[in-house]
Amino acid sequence: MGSAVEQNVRAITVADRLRAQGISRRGFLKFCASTASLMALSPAMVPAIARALENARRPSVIWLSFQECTGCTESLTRSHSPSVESLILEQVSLDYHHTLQAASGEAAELARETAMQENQGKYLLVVDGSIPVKDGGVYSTIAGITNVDMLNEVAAGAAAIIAVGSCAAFGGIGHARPNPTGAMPVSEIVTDKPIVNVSGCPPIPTVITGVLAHFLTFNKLPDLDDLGRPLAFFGQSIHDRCYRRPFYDKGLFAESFDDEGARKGWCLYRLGCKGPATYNACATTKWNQGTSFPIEAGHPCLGCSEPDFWDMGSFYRALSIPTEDTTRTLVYGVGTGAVLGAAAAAVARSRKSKAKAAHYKVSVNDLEEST
Amino acid sequence: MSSSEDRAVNAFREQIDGPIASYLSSCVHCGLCAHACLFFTETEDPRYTPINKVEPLRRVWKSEYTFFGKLASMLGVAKKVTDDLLEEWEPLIYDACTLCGRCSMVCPVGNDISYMIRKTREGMVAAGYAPDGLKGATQRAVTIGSPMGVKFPALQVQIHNVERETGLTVPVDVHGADYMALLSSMEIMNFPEYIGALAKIFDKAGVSWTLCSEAFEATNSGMQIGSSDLEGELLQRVVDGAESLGVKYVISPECGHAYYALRWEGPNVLGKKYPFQVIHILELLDQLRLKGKLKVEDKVDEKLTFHDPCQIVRKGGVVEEPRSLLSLVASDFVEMEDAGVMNWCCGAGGGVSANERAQPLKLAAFKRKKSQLEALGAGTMVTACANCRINMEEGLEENNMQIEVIGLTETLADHLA
Amino acid sequence: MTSVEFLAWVRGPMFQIAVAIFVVGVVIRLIEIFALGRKADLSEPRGGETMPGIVTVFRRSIPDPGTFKRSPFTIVLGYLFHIGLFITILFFVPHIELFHDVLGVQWPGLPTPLVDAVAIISIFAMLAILVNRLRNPVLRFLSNGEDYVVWAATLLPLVTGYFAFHRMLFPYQTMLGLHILSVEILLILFPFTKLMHFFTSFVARWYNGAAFGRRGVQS
Amino acid sequence: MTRDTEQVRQPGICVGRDRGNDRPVLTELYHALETLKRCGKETIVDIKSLPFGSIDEQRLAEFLGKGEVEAVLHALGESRITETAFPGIWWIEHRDEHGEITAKSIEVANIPGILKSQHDDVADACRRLGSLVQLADPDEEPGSIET
Repeated sequence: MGSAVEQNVRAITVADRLRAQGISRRGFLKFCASTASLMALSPAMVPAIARALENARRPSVIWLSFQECTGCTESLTRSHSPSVESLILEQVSLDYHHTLQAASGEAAELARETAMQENQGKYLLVVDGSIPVKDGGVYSTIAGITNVDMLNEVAAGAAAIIAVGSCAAFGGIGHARPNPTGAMPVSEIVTDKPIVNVSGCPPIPTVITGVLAHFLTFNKLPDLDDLGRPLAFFGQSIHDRCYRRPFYDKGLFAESFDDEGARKGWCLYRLGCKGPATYNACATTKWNQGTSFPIEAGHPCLGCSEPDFWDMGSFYRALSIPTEDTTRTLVYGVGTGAVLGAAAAAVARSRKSKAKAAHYKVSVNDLEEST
Repeated sequence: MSSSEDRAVNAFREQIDGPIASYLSSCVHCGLCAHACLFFTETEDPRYTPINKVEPLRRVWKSEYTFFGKLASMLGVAKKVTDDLLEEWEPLIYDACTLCGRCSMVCPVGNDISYMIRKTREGMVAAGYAPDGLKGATQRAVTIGSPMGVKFPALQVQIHNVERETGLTVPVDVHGADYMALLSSMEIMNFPEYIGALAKIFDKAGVSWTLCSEAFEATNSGMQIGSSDLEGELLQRVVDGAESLGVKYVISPECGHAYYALRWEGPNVLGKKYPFQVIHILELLDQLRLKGKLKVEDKVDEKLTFHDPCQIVRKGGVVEEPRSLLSLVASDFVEMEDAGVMNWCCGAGGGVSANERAQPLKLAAFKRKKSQLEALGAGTMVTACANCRINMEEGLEENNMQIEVIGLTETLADHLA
Repeated sequence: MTSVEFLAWVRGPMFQIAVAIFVVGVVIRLIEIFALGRKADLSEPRGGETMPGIVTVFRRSIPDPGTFKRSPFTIVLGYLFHIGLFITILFFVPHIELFHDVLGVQWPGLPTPLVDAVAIISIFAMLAILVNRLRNPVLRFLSNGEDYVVWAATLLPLVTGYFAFHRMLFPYQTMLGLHILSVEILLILFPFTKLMHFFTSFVARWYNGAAFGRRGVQS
Repeated sequence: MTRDTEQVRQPGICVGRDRGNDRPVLTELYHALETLKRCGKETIVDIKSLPFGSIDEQRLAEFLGKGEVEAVLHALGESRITETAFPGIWWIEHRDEHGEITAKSIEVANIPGILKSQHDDVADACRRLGSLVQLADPDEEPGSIET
């Protein structure tokens, strides 16, 4: 990075760069088809992608990792089609990523500052991990700078932010009850920049690159849902795209992990599958070189791409089950009702006895005709 | 306890019990009871929907016997029982209900609506809201001894006539007789044949019986107007008479509400069990039939049907007896539609016959019986209630229908072997 | 509030609030009825009370032929939506999961397409019931605000449940949340309204059957 | 048109018996083919975006079968463009240099667009060939004829 050739390459468009590498127009179209597939866009979009890539320029990317487990980075670097991703990643200049970069200490921070200065207002900020804000944010610092401060500083000059993973997007496990560090998602700290939430624990790698590709291709962020997630990947629920859906529709459910229904591949709803309320692309994009996804492996969806999925009741209890202990409410309710009912009954009975004591005896004198 | 409203409310408070609370909690306003009530079916006036008639009672239950209703009345949003309400509801409760109990048989949630209307009348009469005709009848019953103003000398005249016609003695005030027979004033004035029939049948069967000069009137206007106090006063006379004569049984005559008042409400109104048993004349006759003591020599050849008096059949439980007895004398007996416990009221029970104001409505309600009879084509209708009988004679005449209405006991007596 | 927060709220605290109001209210009302009690009947009985009472509890579910002939529409619609509610509430697998969690008992569900068809029938029966209530003179006369509120509160869970199952109208979380909320509204309204007949009609039928049975008539 | 529909409806082939996820695709393909026949409009279906279980795709591929044409494209890895047993329906798989599939689609067209020689490549070829055989006027850009 940073060589004269590199600087030169950075100046020209993606299409030029591919052509310079001796790749034919056919190859470019194939690249566009792969990119369309990556962005979960319709194949009909290929010509538009081609036109866009002919003009796209190489952006600088700064990647900040906060209160996280590196699962998101792992997910990305182990993504299934490394060369297409690398083609995409080659189109960006990843100027700071403290897990992946060779530099460390002051040199690393210097790289970040340099990238920020050189690309002020144009660079892309990628964040993984939640941001602890309790007690002045002391629970997570990098080079003595709290995560909150660093985020605010870097976000200020960013063109857009991609919050990668459920922690950055919605707070994730750090934000789960009782949230001891006051963990927050990016969107609650930075409110004046376009933010894309690529949720998931971890998010699907191609979704990360798909969003990068979109930014690279169209120089803008993709269409988002009401939770700030790219619609192309989060537009439909796991349930809607699940190959086991016909079993749900027919009412055929596995009731334990080793029963007949489980062996026959029936719907996992009763085993706690959150697929119906989970929006992600697992069912179509799949994991591990497109091999499979949790439901295909026989495990119910945990709903990891949804906000606060840790606090939505047991992973193994059906979506229709309330998240709190209803039986207890029922028992206490009967007790309370019995006490209040007994009180109400006592009042009613005394009212009735009083009425009897005050009985008005009807006599013939009351039968005076009204005329 | 001065205002009429207060008297009504207090009476409702006294009357409301578990069954009423369960009924009022259950009503879903499905409207099916309307179609069980001949006042609705013959007028199509939705105000006559049975459950609507208990509105005054319902308001007191809601605001005083329900936790949430009490909250509502504290907040001042509960509907109150007012004189205006009572006045508006009076015709619905007295003119448009014969307490026939048919609605109680069809309500899908199981509400015994006629029970509630009976209870509602307690509050109505306590507040002075009852029809003049019924007030007058009750006043006469309490002061004179009979709603029609019949005194014992009038009965004596009829007894003499009967004795002359039949050549039998009609026992009066016989101490130690097994059975004490009661009469309704309608029978005394309009159908004295009933007394002769009793004399003939009991003579043949060897039944030891008597009339009581102090307590011969069976009817109970107190029950019809809905006052337990007055009902009890009238019932006490019967109890006293029966006790003074030392009888084992008191026979309720062919009069619907008299049977219901004496048999089912009496002990509860008086607060103690009777020292005798109450038996309906049809029950006694059927017992005699079973013992072979009631035999007929010939049968009625004409096509004949039976009108079920509501208080005796549906609400009284005397269902099979009249049919067994009829099979004895009728060769061509036909049941009308809905016969038995689901039969339709004549339209004049529950005090309606004493209520002049209700006459047009009563005649309208008779259309139901008219259509039942027209579908049947029977020339004779037997019944076992003098009130039904008078009302149906009147209704048939009004409608120019040539059907003879006769009492079951007399019919049996006429064909006695 | 996002759709996810909404769903979490109706599945969490709101459900408990609704269940608490429902249970406390229903228990209070049942105790009120039983505490008022019945005075012992001093008249000499002709028949029993217990058995005729039990028979009436069951028999009142079947209309007498005359009543059926006079109001077939009301009765058929009533049957349709009651049976429909019974099946959709008790035999839809996700609901069984809920009952299993709360009550600890479960039973086999019915095939989803069948429940789906029943839900549709119930919804149309409910709509027809409203038309009937508005057009039939007796029903229109008897009806008050509560009748219409309860009608809506009964229809809403069916409609929202149908939409949620078919993933129509709103994103699933919103629709499922609305469905659960509609059930919570129903539960909250329950003790305050005629919905109580779900419990009290059996009590009422027994009292009715017992009163008539004592006099020798099976009502 | 009848030949194709008959084959789609051909009994004995297990279409969507237990999963049924490939059935709607076949219906879509039928309509796409019908449109192509009627007005020449092309359709592309992205297989990767379909809710398939592990055997659904395989079964769809087996059902569609292989036709007369099979082309291999060598650019940024290998791509295989195969006409299915239903002419007009093409199965297209793009792989990268490591052999990983990067895109997979079914194209309903007379000939898939990617098989056609591209204008830029043709222009490039023209320039290269021209310089090799020295036929072209060095002052004249061969590509400009067409612009």
